[in-house]
Amino acid sequence: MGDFKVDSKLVRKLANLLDETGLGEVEYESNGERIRVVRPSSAPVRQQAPAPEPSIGVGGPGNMAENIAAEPAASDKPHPGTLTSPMVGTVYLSPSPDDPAFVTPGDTVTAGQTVMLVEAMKTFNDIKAVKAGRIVSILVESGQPIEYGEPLAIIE
Amino acid sequence: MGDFKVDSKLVRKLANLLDETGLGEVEYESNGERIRVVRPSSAPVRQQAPAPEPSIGVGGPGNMAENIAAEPAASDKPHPGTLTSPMVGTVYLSPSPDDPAFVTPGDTVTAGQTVMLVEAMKTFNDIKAVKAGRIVSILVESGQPIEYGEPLAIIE
Amino acid sequence: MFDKVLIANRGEIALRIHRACKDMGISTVAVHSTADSNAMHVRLADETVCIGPPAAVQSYLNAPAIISAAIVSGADAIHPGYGFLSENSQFAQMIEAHNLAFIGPSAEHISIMGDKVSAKKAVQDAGIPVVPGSDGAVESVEDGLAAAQQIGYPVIVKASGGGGGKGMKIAYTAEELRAAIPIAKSEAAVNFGNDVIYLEKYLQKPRHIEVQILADKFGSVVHLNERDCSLQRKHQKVLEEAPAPGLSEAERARIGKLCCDAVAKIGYHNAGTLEFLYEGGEFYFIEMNTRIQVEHPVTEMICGIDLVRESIRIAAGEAISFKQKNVRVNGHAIECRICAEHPETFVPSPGQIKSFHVPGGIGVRMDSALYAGYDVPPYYDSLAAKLIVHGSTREECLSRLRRALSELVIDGIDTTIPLHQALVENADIIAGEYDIHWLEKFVA
Amino acid sequence: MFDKVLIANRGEIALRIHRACKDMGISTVAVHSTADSNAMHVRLADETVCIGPPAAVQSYLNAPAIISAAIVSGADAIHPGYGFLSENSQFAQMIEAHNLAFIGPSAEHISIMGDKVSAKKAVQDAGIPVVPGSDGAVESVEDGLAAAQQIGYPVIVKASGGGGGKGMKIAYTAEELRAAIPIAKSEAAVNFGNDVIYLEKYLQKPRHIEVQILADKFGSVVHLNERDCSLQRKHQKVLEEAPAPGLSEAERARIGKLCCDAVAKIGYHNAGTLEFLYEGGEFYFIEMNTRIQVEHPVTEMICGIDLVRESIRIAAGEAISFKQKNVRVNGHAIECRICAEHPETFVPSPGQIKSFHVPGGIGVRMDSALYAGYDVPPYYDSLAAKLIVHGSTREECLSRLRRALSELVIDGIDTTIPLHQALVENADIIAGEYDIHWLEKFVA
Repeated sequence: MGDFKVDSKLVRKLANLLDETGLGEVEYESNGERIRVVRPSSAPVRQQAPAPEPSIGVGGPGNMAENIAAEPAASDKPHPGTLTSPMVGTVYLSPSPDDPAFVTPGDTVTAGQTVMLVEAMKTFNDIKAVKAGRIVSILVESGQPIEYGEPLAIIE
Repeated sequence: MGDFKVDSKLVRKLANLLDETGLGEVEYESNGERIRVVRPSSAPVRQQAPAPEPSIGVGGPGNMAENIAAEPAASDKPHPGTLTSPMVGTVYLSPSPDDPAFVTPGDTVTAGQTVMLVEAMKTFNDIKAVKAGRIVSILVESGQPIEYGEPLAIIE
Repeated sequence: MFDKVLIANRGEIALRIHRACKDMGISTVAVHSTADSNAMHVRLADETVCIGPPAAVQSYLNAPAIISAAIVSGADAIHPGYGFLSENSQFAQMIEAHNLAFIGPSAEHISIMGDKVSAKKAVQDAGIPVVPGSDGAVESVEDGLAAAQQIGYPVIVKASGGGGGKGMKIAYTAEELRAAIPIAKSEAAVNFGNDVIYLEKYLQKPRHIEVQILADKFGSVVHLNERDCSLQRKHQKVLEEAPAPGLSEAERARIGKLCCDAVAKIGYHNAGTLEFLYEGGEFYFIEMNTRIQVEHPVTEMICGIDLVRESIRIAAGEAISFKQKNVRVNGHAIECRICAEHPETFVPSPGQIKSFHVPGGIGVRMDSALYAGYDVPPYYDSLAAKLIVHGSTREECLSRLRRALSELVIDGIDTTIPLHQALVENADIIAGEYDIHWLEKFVA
Repeated sequence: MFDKVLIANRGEIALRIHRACKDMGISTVAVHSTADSNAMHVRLADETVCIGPPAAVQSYLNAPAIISAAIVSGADAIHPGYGFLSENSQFAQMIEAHNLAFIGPSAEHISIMGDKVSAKKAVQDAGIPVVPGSDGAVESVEDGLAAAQQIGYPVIVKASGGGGGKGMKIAYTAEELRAAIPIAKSEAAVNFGNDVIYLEKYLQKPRHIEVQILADKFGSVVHLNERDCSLQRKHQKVLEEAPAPGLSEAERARIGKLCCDAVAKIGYHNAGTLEFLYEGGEFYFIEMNTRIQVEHPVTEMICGIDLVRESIRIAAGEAISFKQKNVRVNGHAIECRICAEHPETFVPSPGQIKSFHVPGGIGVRMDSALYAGYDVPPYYDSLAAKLIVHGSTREECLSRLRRALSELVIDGIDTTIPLHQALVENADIIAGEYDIHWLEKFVA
């Protein structure tokens, strides 16, 4: 096989195509040339989908099989500016339904500034920005139940 | 296959490509030449220990844990001249306790020559050499219970 | 009691027998084909003997090899399980001839019950109701009308030489029967070279109800109530339950008593099952199985009695360990047969089990020879696991079964778990309203 | 009945409660710490709420977080399981204050039984025997001799201010007591700054026997017989069985009746357990547990009653689903607590479960939240699995337990399986002859 030239780029390209399409095998023949690439069946497909956000009320699928099959996707690292809930409860974005929101995306906040409230056991707890920055996004809706550690907002 | 030249470098290159891309198999054909490299799906560790010989009466350890831990070693290929038992029973190396053995190591046998007996259900069955050769070793003792497929002797 | 029992079977029933033996302090010998070297019961048995290549005819149906294995391993007795040689009277005879005990009835009783005609005659003589029919061949239309008058409509016209449903005609009225008889006769002649026909009562929507009995060698016979096994696909039972829904206490007691009396009269011993079709409050005998059955655990769950232990005790010459009056039905039990098959196409799916997680907790029993890493071989039947669930009521049993199915994981092969998940949510199943044709329509 | 129950616990008991709820058709809410996101009961629950970081004090002991989770998820009731907040009367009170149901007794009863002194007084007033002792402090040697005369030798001299075995003296005779009292008084003064001492009957080789009761809000009380939990290491039960070996039917009936009467008199409701030391045919009350216990399955196995279901029914204001006369003891049951610990050093062994295979077949129940791939977290107690086995006799139960232990595989972490394998082969255990000191000597 003296002059057998393998096109590494082509192999890589097809490997990427398998990833992208979720296929297991591609075989290609053209002008007497043929290439076949196979992904082993058990190799985990690289999970591209973002990890589902935890949410109260959605609940587990209630099924070991689905759960084992859907081994929790390696969570993308949370954004370093993510503000998470320190407690279980109900989140509010404004002091009362008639008031405007504490903050809206685009606002600049100072460290310690209240950005939302969490009601737990009939008491309202201020959720404060841990550092100064700009509110990139608000990840929850007013009145929504939240669990411990749930992302509330991103501050850059 | 006088002048069959294998391009080791090409094989290594493809192996590296499999590694890099996570593929399980690549097949490539060009100008009437074809190469296919496959990575085993479970990448078994090469088993060095010889397979334990099966033997009636030893029995299973009677314990799933030990058994699962001690996954049966991938059997080394049996010697091509191994004579195996065609049935369950008791093996005898001579026609009667007073007679000499049918054969002893070093003897030369012809195809079809009786080399042992297996008693099953009160009948004695001749175990014959399937081909001519020299008895390299006898793997059983007279009077020993044997199971189906158990190696009896090696004939070269 | 036996010291060492050879298990002449494979799969979950081999493991079931192994477990019963170990629970009784008896040593076990597992015989196996080369395809089953890593089977769970082989791994657990005290001794193992490879008896042949994968093909059952050379291994699990190879009576001389099995008996040789019993002799070389010094076993006292052979338990045949179900299928394979379990209802082979010659096998039972060979075992006795080698001074080993066969864990089952006598060869004679296996033989009688193995033939449909002699079985029907034997139980009928012993007082068991059978499907009423013409007394032998129907020669003419008039003959047929007279017989049908006796039997009651609808009736089914069958060819003596026939089988597999061919040449059968159903008649709901005398008019229909008058037309059917000549056609059936000519079709029988053409199809089977024999125009002899006969009549039987036609059961439209029967349930399959079977009665579990135990009989010892001292003449004691007990029944352990009935099972409903109507949910069948291609004559294979899929889900069984006990007690049978909709059977009254009086009917239950009546058929149980009839079975006990008949079995005593016949002189049968060991475990056995009388199978009936049940329609309109009447039982009609189909056949008697002279062995432990796949669905025996549902009876064990409601009665709290180990049937395999009792069958071993009886074979060893001991008395049944309880009396009829001690048999109490407690709650309800359902068994799901989980097969290594596609849940819709039923195409067999052998292969390696990647993960295996069994449901646990109160009221849940799993009889399965699977384990993670096990390769389900392609050579044998597809039954992979039996999930048996008990509850204090049928409703609780169904809830618990739903819960247990949600905990069960068998990955790597196709299984019929989704079929069972659909069944336990189905309104007819929940209501207990189904007959022997129900499942065929459901999966169609 | 409740629509939705929040499970304020983790591990096998959380799964046990989840299963009971699903078997009853009730939705479940699993609350969990961040360390338990992949726990089995969290995977199976209908809804899940993360309530805090791994440290129990911030999650499973965090009453406000748990009650908030119940409110936001719309649960009707909270089941506390055992340990954590299960015997915290304030938690029960907070739950009631939020118009949720606490699945357990009233806060008042938790409070009474949570204090050793008030518990002893309450049950003694209700007719339960307690360890006899001097009526209060022993002032002098003469006082002590008089009290000992009443109590009967041997007696133990204890310091009122003491604890943990310090300053205790045992006297088998009046002579020994005469010598012991002055020494005990001075030691008490030195060690605890308080020379008050008192006497109690000294039990030499007692067994730990406990009686399971159920009481509903209509005043019905039933007992479900007793369990023997004498096999303990560092006050942790290791293996429990029911019925207690060596207890006569008369003794069983007598203590059961006493417990029912006392519980009725106290006005307690829900599941509870009265723990006793048992020696020389007499029972001596130790404490009452006002919650479901780890070892409840052995009672379920011999009585065929789902204790968790009954506790939920009672909390929902329903009556107990059976009467005392319907409680029948059937066979024998043993539970092995399998811990994630080295079987000899008892060093905890958290880590990933590589393979997990549970025993199956008749009479075997597994209560475990493990699965292959699960990571046993290092933050909580080491109980990994409860293997519960039932047999028609104690002997059969032991055989079956040996068999089940041989089928069980938990790979990847150390477990106490080898300890249980040794126990079931031990002559004393087989004979049922052991007391509360036996296991400490066995593992020493």
